[in-house]
Amino acid sequence: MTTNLAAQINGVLAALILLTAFGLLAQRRIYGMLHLFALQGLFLSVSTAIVGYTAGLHHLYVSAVLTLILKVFVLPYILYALVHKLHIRKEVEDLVNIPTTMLIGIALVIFSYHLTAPVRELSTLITKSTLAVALSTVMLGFLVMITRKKAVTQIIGFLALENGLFFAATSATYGMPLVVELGVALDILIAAFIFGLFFFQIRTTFDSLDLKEMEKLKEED
Amino acid sequence: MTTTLYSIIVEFVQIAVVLLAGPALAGWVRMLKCRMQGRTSAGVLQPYRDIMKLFVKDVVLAENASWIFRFTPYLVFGATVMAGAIIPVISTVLPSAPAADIIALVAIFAMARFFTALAGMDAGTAFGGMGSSREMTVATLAEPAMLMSVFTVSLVSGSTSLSQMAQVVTTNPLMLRPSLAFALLAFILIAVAETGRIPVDNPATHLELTMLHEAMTLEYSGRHLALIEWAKMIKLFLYAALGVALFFPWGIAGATPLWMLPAAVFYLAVKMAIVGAVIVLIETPLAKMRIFRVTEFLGMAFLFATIGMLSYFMLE
Amino acid sequence: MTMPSPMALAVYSVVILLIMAISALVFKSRQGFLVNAVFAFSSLACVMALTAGFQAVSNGAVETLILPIGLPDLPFYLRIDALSGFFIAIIGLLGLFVSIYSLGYVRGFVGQRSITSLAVFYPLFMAGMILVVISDDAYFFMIAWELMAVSSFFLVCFEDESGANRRAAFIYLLIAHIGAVMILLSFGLMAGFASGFENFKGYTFSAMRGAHISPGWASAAFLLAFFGFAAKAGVVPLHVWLPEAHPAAPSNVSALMSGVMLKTALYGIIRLTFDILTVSQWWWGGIVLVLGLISAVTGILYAIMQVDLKRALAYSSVENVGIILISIGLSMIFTAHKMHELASLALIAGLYHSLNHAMFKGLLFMGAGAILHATHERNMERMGGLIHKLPWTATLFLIGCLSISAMPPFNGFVSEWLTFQAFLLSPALPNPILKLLFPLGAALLALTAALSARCFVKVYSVTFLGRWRGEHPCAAREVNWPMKAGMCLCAASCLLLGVFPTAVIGWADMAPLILIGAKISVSAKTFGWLWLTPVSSVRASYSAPVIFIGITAVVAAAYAVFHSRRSSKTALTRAPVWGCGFEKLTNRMQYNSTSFAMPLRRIFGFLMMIKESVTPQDANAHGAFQRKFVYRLMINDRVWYLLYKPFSKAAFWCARKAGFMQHGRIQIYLLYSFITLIVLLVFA
Amino acid sequence: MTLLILLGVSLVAAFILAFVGDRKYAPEVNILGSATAFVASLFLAAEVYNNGAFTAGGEFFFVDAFNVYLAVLTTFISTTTAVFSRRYMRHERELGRVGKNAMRFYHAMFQLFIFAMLLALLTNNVGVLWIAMELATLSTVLLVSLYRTPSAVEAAWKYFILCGVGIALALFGTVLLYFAAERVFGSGTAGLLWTNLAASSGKLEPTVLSLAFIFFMVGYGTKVGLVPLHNWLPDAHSEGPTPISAVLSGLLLNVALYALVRCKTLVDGATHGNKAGYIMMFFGMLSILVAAFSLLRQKDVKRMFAYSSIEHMGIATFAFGLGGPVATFGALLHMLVHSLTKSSIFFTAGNASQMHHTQEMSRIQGLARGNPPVGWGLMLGVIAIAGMPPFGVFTSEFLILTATIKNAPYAAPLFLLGLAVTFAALFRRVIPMVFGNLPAHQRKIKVSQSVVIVHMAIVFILGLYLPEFLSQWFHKAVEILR
Repeated sequence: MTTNLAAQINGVLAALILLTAFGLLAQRRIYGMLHLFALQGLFLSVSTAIVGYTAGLHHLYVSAVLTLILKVFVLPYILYALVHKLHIRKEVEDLVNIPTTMLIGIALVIFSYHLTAPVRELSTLITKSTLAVALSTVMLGFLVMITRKKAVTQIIGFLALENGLFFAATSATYGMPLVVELGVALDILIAAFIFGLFFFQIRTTFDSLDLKEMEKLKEED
Repeated sequence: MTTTLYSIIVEFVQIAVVLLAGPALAGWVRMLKCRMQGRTSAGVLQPYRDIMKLFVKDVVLAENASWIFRFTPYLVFGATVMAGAIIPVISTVLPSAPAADIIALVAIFAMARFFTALAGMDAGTAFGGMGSSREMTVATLAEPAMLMSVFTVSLVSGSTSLSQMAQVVTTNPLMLRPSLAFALLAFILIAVAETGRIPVDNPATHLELTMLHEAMTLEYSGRHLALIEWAKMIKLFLYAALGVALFFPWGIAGATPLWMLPAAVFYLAVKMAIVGAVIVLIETPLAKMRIFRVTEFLGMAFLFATIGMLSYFMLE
Repeated sequence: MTMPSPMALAVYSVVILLIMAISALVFKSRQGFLVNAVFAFSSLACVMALTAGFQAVSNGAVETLILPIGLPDLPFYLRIDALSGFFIAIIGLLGLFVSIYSLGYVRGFVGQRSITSLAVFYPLFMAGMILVVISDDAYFFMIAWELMAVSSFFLVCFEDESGANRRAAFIYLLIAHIGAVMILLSFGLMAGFASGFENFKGYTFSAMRGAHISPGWASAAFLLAFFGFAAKAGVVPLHVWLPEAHPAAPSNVSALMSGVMLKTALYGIIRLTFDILTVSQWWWGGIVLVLGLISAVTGILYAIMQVDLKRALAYSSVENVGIILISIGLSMIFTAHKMHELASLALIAGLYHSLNHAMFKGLLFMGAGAILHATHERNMERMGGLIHKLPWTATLFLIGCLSISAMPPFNGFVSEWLTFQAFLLSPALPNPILKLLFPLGAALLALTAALSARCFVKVYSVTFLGRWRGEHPCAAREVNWPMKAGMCLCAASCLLLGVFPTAVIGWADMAPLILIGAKISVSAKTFGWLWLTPVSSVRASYSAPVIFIGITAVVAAAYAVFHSRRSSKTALTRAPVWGCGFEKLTNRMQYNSTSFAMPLRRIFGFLMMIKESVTPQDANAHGAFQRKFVYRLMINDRVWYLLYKPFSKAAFWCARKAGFMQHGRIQIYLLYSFITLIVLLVFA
Repeated sequence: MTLLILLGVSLVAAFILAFVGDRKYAPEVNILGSATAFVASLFLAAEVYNNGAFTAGGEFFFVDAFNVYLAVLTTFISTTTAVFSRRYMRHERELGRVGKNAMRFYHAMFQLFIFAMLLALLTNNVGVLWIAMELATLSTVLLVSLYRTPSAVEAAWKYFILCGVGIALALFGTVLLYFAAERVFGSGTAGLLWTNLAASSGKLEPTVLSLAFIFFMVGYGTKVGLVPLHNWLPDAHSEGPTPISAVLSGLLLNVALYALVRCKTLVDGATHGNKAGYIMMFFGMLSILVAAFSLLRQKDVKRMFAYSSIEHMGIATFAFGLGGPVATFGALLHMLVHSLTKSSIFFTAGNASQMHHTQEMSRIQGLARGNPPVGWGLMLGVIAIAGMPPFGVFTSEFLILTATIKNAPYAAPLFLLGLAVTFAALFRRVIPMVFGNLPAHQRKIKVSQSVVIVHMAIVFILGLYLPEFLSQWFHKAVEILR
């Protein structure tokens, strides 16, 4: 596989990641979102592996495997199980309607592209153009968190945001040092357990996972 | 040594003059007034007779009166006489003159008033309190105007010392100063207010609602009343003498020659007679003002004094 | 044995006070002992402070000391010169009298409530004041300054059951702290220009003295510091805490707060403008003068309107601070025009009035405390005739009233007379506008003096003269001897300071000498020690001894002649009051505080917020057939509504808006972060 | 070696407590763990003081004047908090607010949190710093919801999400930093080490670093509690158990600020300007003002002091942004004294709430009469936190304010406004709480105020006498941050 080809494949994967990010923004059903999220994880994992292969950085394989396990299997499974177990309504409710969010999302992508332009100039890596996509994914994940009403969808948005971070880490820098990668993975795992626990706590205290219930702590009169 | 002796003699002569001439001026004013109003008068000496009579009368004190009530007449008398020793009435070489300049003099009168007002409140009647309150109000408003007037005069003489002020006016060549004219006008208005004459107060009234000074001394009797009345007459005389010393000091005795002293006493008598006539001329056609019109009256005095000062800076 | 140096004495006295504060905590279970120990030792410390101050002024030497605490690069610098010596003397003198008084006064609380906090914070308060005037760097000054503020805050809070007291303490502390921060900023400005800011050496006053500050920043520093100090001094319009806090505090504390704590603020102004910054622009003095005049007039007008005795005294403190500021302002203007003789005359007037005010206001507050102690009453409308029950207090209080009303030969008159002299010399100024405006200022000062006489006639006569107005019969008893002793000493010093001004000026003249470089005692003394003649003997002169002896002699003579001549007649007849023949007089028909103040309320009412209402008690009956009417009168401080209310309203409005941020919705919070991120990315 | 003990003790204690945390002796184990760490940190500090900064563990750890003093502070406050929580949590358990499992969880997580803090402080690796910060968040999230009340769960959820997102953005910043560093140091761990980065910050690409700083600012700024990223903070402080509020305010915010300041020095080195400083000044000032006005309307005692923490973090951030020796010295001192004071205030407030069974301030009255140590402790604590002498907070604010008016005079009026409003807001509430008559519903319970006295004594002494070694320490830290 030549470097050029790898770059092309990576570019395609980046586009797919972006697409799934938009998909998360547009998807109305929770299961659909979970699938999209798993898909995004898969693309990320493949992308990491390809970068590792082309750059000859073997620790990236570890990241790729970690990503594959965590983001494609473990986390979606946990979420799936929770949604199933907690009888969460399948429809996603959102605050801002979807076309508007899409428009905002497009604006964010353009903004990210503009923002990363100076960085792109500097980089000598083959993956340099993917940084804009990574930042866009972060922003889109953020947008999902802002516009959705349920705790589960917020978590999905959060995880998508982290996917963007990982993508940035692999694409912009060929991956962080392994110790960092491992630590980050561990943290995410703990986070997954914690939000799992949380869902039960929320569920038992509020009888719902709707964030509307959790707006009591406020200071307006 | 002789100058010291001379000045001490002058001092005692002046105190004697002040003590004796006070009732005389009051008698003169009353007499002229009676004549003006077509009444027969009791003569110039009537105030002396009044005071003598009061001295031999018993003192009846209100049940509630404290030592302040009894002490006040003496203090008022003392303060007034002290003022009499300071104002250059017949001479400018008084040894006690430097003891107080005009500001201190005003304060000495203020102290007498302070105690009179306390005495007015001491008996615990409504009238006394009313008198005290009103008297203090009038004094409050008169004081700034007084200071402005004095300030103008002291600008001319460069001093607030009374003897010095009188001396400067006598020794300098005579000239018409608008500032002094305005200051004099203001001074007259203030003196009217301070000595409790018409139109601010009526010294002869005993109507409850028109009294100011009289209301405060309503509960006094016997020798206390005598002292207060006497002090009041001296005060009128002193204000007249003060005005004369500040604005028309010509004829006042200096350090030398010796014969000027009797001459000064004579000049003083003439000037006082004129002042008395002026008082009568002012008082006869006027009625007493309402208490809250006094504000305007004294405001006018303040205005005159301020114009006097401004004209000093702008015209002279 | 040689006398310890002023610095040593001052430091020892502070140490004694601090030890007292700590030991008060240790002995808190033995309250009676605590009263004796704390106030006896405080008296001792005050004597030491007084000696230190007296010596420092008469020596005129500058003494410095560096304490090895604080920051390693910024230890505590101490310095005593004539100016600080003068103020230490004031603190020591009144502190001594008040501490003696407190021996009796505080004992009244024992058994009723715990006096531990009083015993802890009273010495701390004293120590804070002494430290303020001897500190010589910005850091230590601020510590001392706030120590003074905090300890007096706790003293104001001493009787904390009442919500009004707590509120008063709160307002006091708030304004004091805002002022302190302003002072701090001013120090920061000056230190910034001084060399060695980076290594903390710029914070010393000596470094600030050497700093070359551009005029604009110097003015900024002056304004910050002036308003900071003015908040503490109770200058209108920053005075609102004062009439709240003084009545709330125990009377011995009010005496100290009013008598000396306000003076430390004036000390700050003098130290900063004359010593550290050196007056460079005349308008600084103009601001001080104008605010002084406003404070003097409004202060006394509000004082007249009060029915609460201690509130009236508090407002009168506003007035007196105004008078002192007038002198300081004059002095600054003269200094800016390089007229050093006149400047030192004005400054001496201000300093003298500070000393005098400490004495008579201390005396009056102690007197008010005595009345409170005896009658448990602060409202003058329910007093009257106390001169019969409290003869000592009445006489001593009268001396205080005479002094504060500027009656010769008492001390208040001397300093006001000096201020007038300074005013009357202002035509020498080269600036024509100032020439014209100054006399008007003098007229306002005259108005103030007259109003203050009126105020204290009212206060004294309503409280002590006439008949008792309370509902229950008066059960007052004369106070105990330490209280009497404290007041007697104060009264004696009022008289002595009034009668021997030349001696005092000769002593205090060192302060203007070091600050301005000129002194007035030379001219004041050419005419002999008996005569006070600033500038020259032809210009003006005043001799308190002559007047005092003269009036006493005439009074004695008159008494001898007219009173005791015929012994049979000296027996007086007592009879019911005459009252123009009206026989059904009751105690409630007397003139009271409100009615006494009525004419002035009509004349100067526009300066106040007056709410007056007369409501018939029986609403059904016709107005002409009412048995009773209810008369209500509320006099509020206009400044409160003009300045503070809008401020607090605005603050609460902002708070409500800030509350919107905490919206409760997590999406909104996320949106904040998101927007922050985007905005930063766009702009950075 | 000391370093390993220091870090290991907390981790081991966390592990042990995870099993025995509900036993009777668990609080003592907790105290012992913290105290051992404290002693170890003292040794470490002595080492740094004598020999200067050093790296350890193959450059994995880096100890210098800046972080070691924070490490000592962290272990000290963790010890005192452990002492405090012994009685406090026992009482909570008696009241039935927490169960057996919760106690085990509480103790274990407390130690884990301390471990995370220490790791964040002492590591030399920017990536590990990030991991430790995340770990700190995760370990405290479930402590905030320890009481399982709806509001506690809500607060914890907000804390989790907001800080999670924030910290994720910080990771993006870290990635960008690594991106810039890689071009200088090549691929591998070297590019993430402080020691390397700081030494050659001038070579780093300025545009990338300023971009990275924005992510650090928003990321770590969320944890510092800077407005408008602060919304989690009052909720988490008011709903969590008091010891947790104390350590959140006293430690977590400090460590987050530490991370931010470290990043700032790198950016400054790269850009040769103070752009990062201006951003920090802006957020600092905004925090001061918003927190001040928010303080005015608080009804809950712990919530109010949470806002006060925001304000003080704003002051410190502002001062670090301002730069210069005086302001930086002030900011470092401010972090120290604020932690000590604020944690002691939280202890006192916790005791007061236990005495009154409520955190509502209008129901808390007459503390000085009911329990003088609590009442006066609260009063003095508030006097200290409001920046009045003779407490250490005054010293730091004095330095910061004077530096402000020298270097940024336009900010001084805003500063004045913020301080004034804060002062008013605090005393408006605290005076009625401390003074006044004893309310009928106040209960007489045993509370532990000894640690409060220790804290306040230290703050008091620091206000009057800053020891030479501490000052030297700060001066060295100032040199590092220059």
